[in-house]
Amino acid sequence: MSAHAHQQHDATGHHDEAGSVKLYVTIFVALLVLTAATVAASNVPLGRWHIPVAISIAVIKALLVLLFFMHLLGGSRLQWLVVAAAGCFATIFVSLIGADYASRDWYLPPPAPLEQQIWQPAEIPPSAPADKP
Amino acid sequence: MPSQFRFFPEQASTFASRIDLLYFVLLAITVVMSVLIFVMILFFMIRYRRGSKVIRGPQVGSNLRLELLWSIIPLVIMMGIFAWGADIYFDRSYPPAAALDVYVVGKQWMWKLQHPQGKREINELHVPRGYPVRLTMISQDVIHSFYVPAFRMKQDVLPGRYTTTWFEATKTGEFHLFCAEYCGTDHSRMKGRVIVMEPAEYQAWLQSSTGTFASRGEQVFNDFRCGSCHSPEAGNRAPLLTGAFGRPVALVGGQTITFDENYARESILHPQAKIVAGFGETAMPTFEGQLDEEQILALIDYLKSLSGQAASPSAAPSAGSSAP
Amino acid sequence: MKMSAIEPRTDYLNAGYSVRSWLLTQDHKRIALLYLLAITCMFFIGGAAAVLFRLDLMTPDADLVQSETYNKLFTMHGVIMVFFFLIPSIPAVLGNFLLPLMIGARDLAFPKLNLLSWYVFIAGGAFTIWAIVHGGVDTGWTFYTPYTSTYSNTHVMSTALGVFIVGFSSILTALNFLVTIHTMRAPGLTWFRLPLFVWTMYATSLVIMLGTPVLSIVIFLVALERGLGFGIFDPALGGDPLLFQHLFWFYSHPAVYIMVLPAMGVISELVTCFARKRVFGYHFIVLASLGIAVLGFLVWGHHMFVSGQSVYAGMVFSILSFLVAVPSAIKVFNWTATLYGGQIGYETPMLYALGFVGLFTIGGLTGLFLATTAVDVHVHDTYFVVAHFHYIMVGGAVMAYLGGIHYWWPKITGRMYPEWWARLSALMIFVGFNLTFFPQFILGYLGMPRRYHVYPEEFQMLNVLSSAGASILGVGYLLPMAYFTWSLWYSPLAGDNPWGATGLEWQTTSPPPTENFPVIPTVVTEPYDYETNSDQTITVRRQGEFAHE
Amino acid sequence: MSSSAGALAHHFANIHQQRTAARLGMWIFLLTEVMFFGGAIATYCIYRTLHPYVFEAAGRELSKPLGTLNTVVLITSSLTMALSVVAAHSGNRRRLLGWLAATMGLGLVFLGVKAIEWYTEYAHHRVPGLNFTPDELGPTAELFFACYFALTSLHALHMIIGLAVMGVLVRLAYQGRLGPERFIPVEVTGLYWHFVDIVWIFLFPLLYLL
Repeated sequence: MSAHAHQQHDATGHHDEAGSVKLYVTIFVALLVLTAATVAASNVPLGRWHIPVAISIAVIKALLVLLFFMHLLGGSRLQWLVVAAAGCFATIFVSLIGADYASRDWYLPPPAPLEQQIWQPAEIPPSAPADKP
Repeated sequence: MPSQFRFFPEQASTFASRIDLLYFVLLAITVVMSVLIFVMILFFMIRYRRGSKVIRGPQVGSNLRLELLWSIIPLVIMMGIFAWGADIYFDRSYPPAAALDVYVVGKQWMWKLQHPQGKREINELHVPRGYPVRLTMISQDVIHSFYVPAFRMKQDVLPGRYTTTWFEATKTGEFHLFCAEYCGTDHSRMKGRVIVMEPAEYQAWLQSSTGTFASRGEQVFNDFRCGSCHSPEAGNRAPLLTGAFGRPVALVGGQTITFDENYARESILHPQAKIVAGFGETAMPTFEGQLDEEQILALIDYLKSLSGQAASPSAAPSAGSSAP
Repeated sequence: MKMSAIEPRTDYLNAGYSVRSWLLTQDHKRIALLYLLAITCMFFIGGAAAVLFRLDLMTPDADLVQSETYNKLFTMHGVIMVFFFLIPSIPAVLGNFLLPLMIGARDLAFPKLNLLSWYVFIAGGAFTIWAIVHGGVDTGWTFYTPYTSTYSNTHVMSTALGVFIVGFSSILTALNFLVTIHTMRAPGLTWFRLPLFVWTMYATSLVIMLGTPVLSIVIFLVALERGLGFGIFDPALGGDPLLFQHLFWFYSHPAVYIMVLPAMGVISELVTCFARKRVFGYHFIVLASLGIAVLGFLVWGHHMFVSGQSVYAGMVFSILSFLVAVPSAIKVFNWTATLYGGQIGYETPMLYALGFVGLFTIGGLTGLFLATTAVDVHVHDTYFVVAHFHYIMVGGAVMAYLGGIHYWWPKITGRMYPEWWARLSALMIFVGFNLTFFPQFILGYLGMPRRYHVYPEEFQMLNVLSSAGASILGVGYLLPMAYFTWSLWYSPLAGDNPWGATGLEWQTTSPPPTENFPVIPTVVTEPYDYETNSDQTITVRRQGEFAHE
Repeated sequence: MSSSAGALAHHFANIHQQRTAARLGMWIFLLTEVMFFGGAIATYCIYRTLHPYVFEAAGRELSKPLGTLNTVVLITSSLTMALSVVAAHSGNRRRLLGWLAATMGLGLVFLGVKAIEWYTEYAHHRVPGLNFTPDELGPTAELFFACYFALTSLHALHMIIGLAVMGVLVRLAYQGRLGPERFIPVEVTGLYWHFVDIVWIFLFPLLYLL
């Protein structure tokens, strides 16, 4: 946290005027194109690649809205900090929950052949000394 | 039931001594650190009390070396404790291959235990001393937790999924069995006893059982006419189950998983969840709500007996029945 | 009794006595007092539930209340203490009052939101109290499904709604704090000149902003499942109760840091003031606070070691839980080091601070048992866990809260508290607390499970000890209520800076005027520099112990 | 949304400090919304990995054209919202009212299309808890529709809140109290609206396309 004295106008502070109309329209068109792309991609049989393609297109669209429509591009460093915090804590949240579900059946020892499972009537198992100290 | 007051729980399983040793090391660390902090505070409080005539020297703002010292050293010690704990935790989580199976069904405020040899018990578990016992557990309603303090063993019992744990008793006698996960009004009455007996005694106790659990599973298999699809005569309508248990299964979509209790139960209740490769859109109806937990466990035990050579020697004579 | 005849000065207390001026105030100091009132009521409701079931637990079988009532009592104790006392107590009362004063601002960034947060707190409290009055809820404060969603037939929906609403109250407070600290610091007050209490408010607000929404969504999903039959966590449909636990503990573990971080901030203030010395390792304590806030989000899996979570995830969470213990250890060492070479006074706030350091050390170290997977298998959901978190919450957060209230009472009301009564109650609380919760460690390792109404006889002796301690603790908490109310009228007036402490809040009058500072001060030195003004006669003016003096 | 009396509130040093505070306040509030929706979307994603086939089959039952139409409508409303912020800065009251009205109109269209979708699902007996009749997909399909209805109802609720706030903005604009010296309420509402659009940008592929 830089120790900038706060009341003088912080250099990267938002200089209080909005972007140009032409910029917004181009971003709008880009979003429409990406929407069409993601819908088209869903009709193409991509098999395993469906999910990564759809997610990456959605991320690009979200970035476009964030950077231009929400003035993050010209915004102060604090706004970037907030977006970064949201990003990494959401990933912490999803990845650690995912880690549990992914690693649930990593290692399962194969069950013993049946005759070992069923209790053998007569012999006393060697591993059980009379009484542990 | 040993009801005289004690300060330390009995050690009655192979894990008890290992966990207690780790507990004592942690206890030692706690006592040493607490005493160290208390003595330093008391010393400073007396020596530097307001108005005491003692030279205090220049005020030290901070000291990087000291700070690093008292964060790296505790971290290293803790990583050691972690490794030791993780090792025991790993052993505790995966039962040994050769273990005596017991099926546990937790139900709101009672434990139902089922031995493969057919013996069925409520809130009581007879086990032989010195032989590993694997518990395959499921709940019929809410989350319970199978907890035997003397064995230092606890495992939550989930509705909808099998959880397994194991122990090897080293001392004969009776030990408390508690439910450790809050499960409703009589959560504190969902108690029971684990009775550890000598192996010969246990064998005699077992003899008085009629019909194995696998035979009950076969009964359910025939009642619900599973054989109409899962049999060689039915051609290729459903995967053959003989010898399938425990081996990897290739699924539609390229995944391969092992054919274990959870997969069997899920396929019985939600057949579309994981379809075996080569069997396309399955016409198998869901048995959700028609089979209770015991029947599913019995079916699974029957599937296990199908994958073994001969059924258990003390099984009912119908071992080699016509069903596949 | 002769009131000292100084000319009456208008301050935030006598700036208007009408009910409207209190209930529609936008002054952060008055909102802090409104919170103080609401929180004290909640504390005694929760405390009453605790005393009741502690009495019942003196006998192995159910003698005082039936099992349903016992379950409702411990749930009520849990829900009210966690959501309505521990989480809001220090941030909403001390934080609201002191943050603008400490950073030299006239008020918080969004005064209207601040008042809204109090009303949201009251609305949440109303729903929960309504549920309790109409028969209570018996799911435990953790609301585990499927018991909460399908099997419990008590007032789960209204309690869930109450907790859902009160979550927004702490979100609004945290939002206010973050924006105020970022944008409204006094000239010259850079980040590393901020008092440590402000740093812990910052770290706590971060944790609240990132954690509380996940609690809201999980309560919303459980309410959907219970109310509309959307079987989201229903195992019969393929749902997973463990997913509920993941979402719940993702918030609820950072929530315990929401409770203890502000307490650490108060203790940093108290220890430096009463040792009359700069804090040892200021930058390290700041880093430790932020470290706790961030690492606090990585460790929630240690609540689920035996609940069916995968073994490997358990190991990952175990390592991370050990990591999060390091910053807390650093703080305890730094407080102890601060005492070295100081001029230590033993007024009541210092007694609470030293009590906190001692008990928090034991609480923190017993946490290591629970982070170790193997030992947790044995002690999970037993009284060992109950003792651990009470050592941190009651031994830590409540002690620090009381220490903070005593320390800033002159600033809030302009009057001192009676010193010897306060020391007596501090001692009673310390003794009562240890007698209540230390036997529970032994009970826990013996294997007595949590939330047990009926237990085997061999646990009875320790339970009786614990119940005896609980009654002492109960009386210990009633004493401050009495003498604080009494001090409002009969205690001698305290000057603007009775403790001779550094910090902007002590440079304005007490009680401060509505606009806090006649002129916004400029900060030139770093916090807690007691050397430069140690020439002031810092002897605390010997207050007459009783009013008649 | 900051104080309505004159532009500068008493406890702020200058108007720039107040604006930074308001903007930062909204960004931090959006941080909580990210975690709020994050929890719901994570639940859906976890269940999707647990039951891939059933969720894919059930997902095909949703009408992709209506989903695409809704996405286009919401992106257009994001554009009109951005243009209304430009209009507020330039002080052109008529255009500000126009763009705000357009944004609200598009929002209502979105909710209308959503209502149609929900009705068709209701007609096909796919609403869990109400009239869900499990077909050959088995009971897990109900889990998919439970997640679907939870996510979309949460999103719709946030849209309704956004429309309500815009209603207040229209009234303020109509009274001429929004202009170059007081545009923060429009900009802050714009941030909120764009966030609601981003949530839908993620919901659309997750629910409809995968």
